[in-house]
Amino acid sequence: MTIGTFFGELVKSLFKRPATERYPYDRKPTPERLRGKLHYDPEKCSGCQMCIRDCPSQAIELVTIDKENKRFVMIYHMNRCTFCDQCVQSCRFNCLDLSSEEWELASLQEEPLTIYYGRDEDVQFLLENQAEPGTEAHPCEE
Amino acid sequence: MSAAQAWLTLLVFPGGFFLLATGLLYEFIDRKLVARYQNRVGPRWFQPLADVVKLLAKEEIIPTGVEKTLFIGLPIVGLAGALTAALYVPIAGLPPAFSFRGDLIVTLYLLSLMTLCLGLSGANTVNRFSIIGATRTLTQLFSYEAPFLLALLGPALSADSWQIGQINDYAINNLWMIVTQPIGFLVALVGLMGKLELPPFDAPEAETEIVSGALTEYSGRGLALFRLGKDVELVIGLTLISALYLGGLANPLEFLLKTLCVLLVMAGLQSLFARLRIDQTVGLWWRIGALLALLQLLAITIGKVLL
Amino acid sequence: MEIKKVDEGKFVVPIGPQHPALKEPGHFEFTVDGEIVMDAKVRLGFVHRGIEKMAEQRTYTRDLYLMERVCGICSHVHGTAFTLGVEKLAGVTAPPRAQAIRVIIAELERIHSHLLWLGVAAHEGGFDTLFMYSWRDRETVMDLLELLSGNRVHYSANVLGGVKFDINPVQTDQIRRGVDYLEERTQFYQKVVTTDNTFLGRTRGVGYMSREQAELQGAVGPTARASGVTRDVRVDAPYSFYPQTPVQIVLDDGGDLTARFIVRIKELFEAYRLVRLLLDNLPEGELATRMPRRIPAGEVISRVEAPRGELMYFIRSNGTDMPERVKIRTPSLCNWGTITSTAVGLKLADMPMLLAGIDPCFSCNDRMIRVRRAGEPGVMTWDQIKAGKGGWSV
Amino acid sequence: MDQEMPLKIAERLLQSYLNSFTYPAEGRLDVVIPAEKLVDTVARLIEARWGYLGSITGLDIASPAGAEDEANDQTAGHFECLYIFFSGAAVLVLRVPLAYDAAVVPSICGLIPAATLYERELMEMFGIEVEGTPVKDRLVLADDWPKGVYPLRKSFSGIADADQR
Repeated sequence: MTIGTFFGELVKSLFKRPATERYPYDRKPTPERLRGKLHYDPEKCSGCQMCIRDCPSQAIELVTIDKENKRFVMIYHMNRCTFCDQCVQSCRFNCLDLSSEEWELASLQEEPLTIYYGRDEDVQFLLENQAEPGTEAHPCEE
Repeated sequence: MSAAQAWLTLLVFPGGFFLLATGLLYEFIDRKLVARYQNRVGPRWFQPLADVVKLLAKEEIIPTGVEKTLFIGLPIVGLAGALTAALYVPIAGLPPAFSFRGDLIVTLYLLSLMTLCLGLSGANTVNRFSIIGATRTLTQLFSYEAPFLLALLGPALSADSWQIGQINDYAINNLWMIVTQPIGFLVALVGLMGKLELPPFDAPEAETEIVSGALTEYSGRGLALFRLGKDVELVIGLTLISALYLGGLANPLEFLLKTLCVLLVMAGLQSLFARLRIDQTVGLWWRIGALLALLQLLAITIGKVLL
Repeated sequence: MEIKKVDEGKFVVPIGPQHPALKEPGHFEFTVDGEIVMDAKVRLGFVHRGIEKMAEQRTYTRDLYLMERVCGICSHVHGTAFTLGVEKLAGVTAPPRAQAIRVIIAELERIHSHLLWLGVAAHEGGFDTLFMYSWRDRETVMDLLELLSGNRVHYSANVLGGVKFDINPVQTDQIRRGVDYLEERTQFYQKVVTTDNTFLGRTRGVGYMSREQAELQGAVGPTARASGVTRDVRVDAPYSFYPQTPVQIVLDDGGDLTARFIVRIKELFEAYRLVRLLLDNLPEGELATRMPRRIPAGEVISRVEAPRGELMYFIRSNGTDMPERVKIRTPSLCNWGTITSTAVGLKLADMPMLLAGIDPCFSCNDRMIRVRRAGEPGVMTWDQIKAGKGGWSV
Repeated sequence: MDQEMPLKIAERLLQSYLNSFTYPAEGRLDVVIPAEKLVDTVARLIEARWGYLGSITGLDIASPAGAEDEANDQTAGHFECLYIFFSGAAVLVLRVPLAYDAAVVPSICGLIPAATLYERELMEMFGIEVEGTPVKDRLVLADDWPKGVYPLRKSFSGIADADQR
């Protein structure tokens, strides 16, 4: 039966540095396995679409431009991604990877959250084609 | 006292602006101390001011079913009461602006006015959280008021005066009364916490039960005024306790040091306990607080007769 | 909520759906006489998301992540219950190392959940200092989970047939250190909740539930064990790696809030012991086995012990790659009944703590329907939400 | 740990008037019972203090496409109510098959008060009428959810169903 069990702790805390992380001012180093932004390596991709099938939030799309020459563009919708690592697990060719460095991904606009991965000329090709109306409707607009 | 001087007293020092500024500063120190006790960073120095400015800029919503005059008037009366009380205490270690025989009692009543206004404003609305909060506020008022009064009577008896200025002078010239009347000091300190509804006596505004108690329906200006009133009361209460129990207040430096010391202890007490239920609060005050204060008074009287 | 008229001299205090005492939406109506509670009613469903229906339209792999999102606090046990069920249906057993890692994560999650609960319960009782301290220490275990999995909350450690990641010796050391620190802290918290008079004043004798009542109400988890009911799936029907690392059941006969505090804190010690034991005896081997995409038709009942109590999954497969029916019975659902029955006669001030006492998880309970009209997109736009067409009318 | 004993006891308890026992998995006993025998069966389990109610759930076993004939055999679409009981590691499932047009089960709240939440869920999600359950208010669905739309039925395709009625 005591009163004020916390007394010792309180006095100690008064002379201790606060435990609060002052986040935007100092950043703690991230663990190696942190699941951040998805990266895609078009060189290794075989276009098997396993990652697309298993993605629980439909955050990735793979556009095949030329299957023969292995020209693919991955459209990554970061705003839908749940960083569950399933696509990385499903990929048999190790062309997907979640970055442990890029994790401050918030944005006020939707545009920066849609990322096109692929060889530069393929992305260019896709974007030019998309610019024509009606080619691909944006999923969040009717 | 000339008219200009009177205005100055009321509006700038020690009445109006000075007191509001000190109140906000002390609120900040209190919050910061509690945060540090809890191993947190706590707010920055202007946070209480920013809160008040923000609240003043917000729309004040007057809910349906309330008596409008009361709803608007009560925060003003409460704050005014607290501000008036400042005129009779040695704020900043300077002699009180006004003084007469028995001003201790008047000060205590002015301080209670604030709590009364709080209770009435809660009872004024139809919100059930407010009503429960108001009931609890008034219940608590009736429980801590008597022991608090008794605890402040101890120094008054010792000094043979009901005038705060004179008790202050007596305290400066004698042994600190925290040494001679430790129980009185403790009861007064805890009584002040009850008055300000600080944890663990925050049942009247326990947010996890009744949202914000009596103040649930208040927004904007009314809420800002009530909060300012509490800040002012905090300063006055600390001044009173330091003046009476900690060897009086002779100069500003002493004022600062002593009140901050009391605040340090008070912040510690705030973070040390779980919230008491209202029945536990009442039981604590009447069963222990009042009894202890009475014993203290008895001891003083006997001491005076014998010496 | 519309304000209900005060009728027949009844004074009803509504708590929720939005209320500072509730960190999640739920609605309670307490009829009070002064400060004494005369009657209690509950209304749920504010965060019902239709997960059971959604599960029928997704493949098993995608369902796994859906199940993890049933609850934000105990995401791993939901994943584990589902995975174990599906593995049983498919006739696949995950390798022992995977099973052990699952149990390590589950116990770390229990630590995280119980510390979180300790803070919340203390906050409900107006003991903010305990709240701040316990949550500060909870960061330790969150960091450990992040270290292991890469995520702080939805670790998604499971895949069908195993786990995703291994535990290397460096991480083992870090986990040991974290657990040592937490054990020391937990001893202090145990002292606080069992000896601090102001805190005991708020918990002792509050919300008393006898053993018979607990059994009758079907209470599970720490709530039941605090009333002396020996009910723990890890002991009764050991799953995953628990048969190899037997759990000692933690019981208390108090039946009141103090007992619920004690049981949870003692379970923390048990969890520390298990984590250490498992780290010492981590079997070698593969992390995952191959899993068929189509699951043979059948039914399975999968039970695991979540931090809040027994979690049950009923999965019925029809031979395709999507389940026919998934029924989730969360522990919170079992414990709701205990609130309405124990609330009567207590003080209003006890209600938040009583609610917190069973560690309710509303989102676990409520799993709602997302409705699509044929030809309309399933995603709501901002304009639709703003126009008040959110929810079911879309 | 011992799964067999409780199941043997359960079998003996219910054997006198039921006969369709199956052991679909290790430690699990399934019993198919008609709705009218439900209360009686549960009462026997309670009397013998056999375990506790784990869950009540519904199943909508839609008839396979093409087999739409109203023959009263196993292939016809029907509901099934599962009353799942646990005793240690042992699992006992009481299966109550119900035809679509007579989806009524008696309430067991009189015996197990905690069943009320499951029964309310059953009524809301499947539209299975639970006779005699004490509270019939909405539990999980929204207040403005249309009447007569039961989301966990296989025939449910969206709220548009209700608008057309």
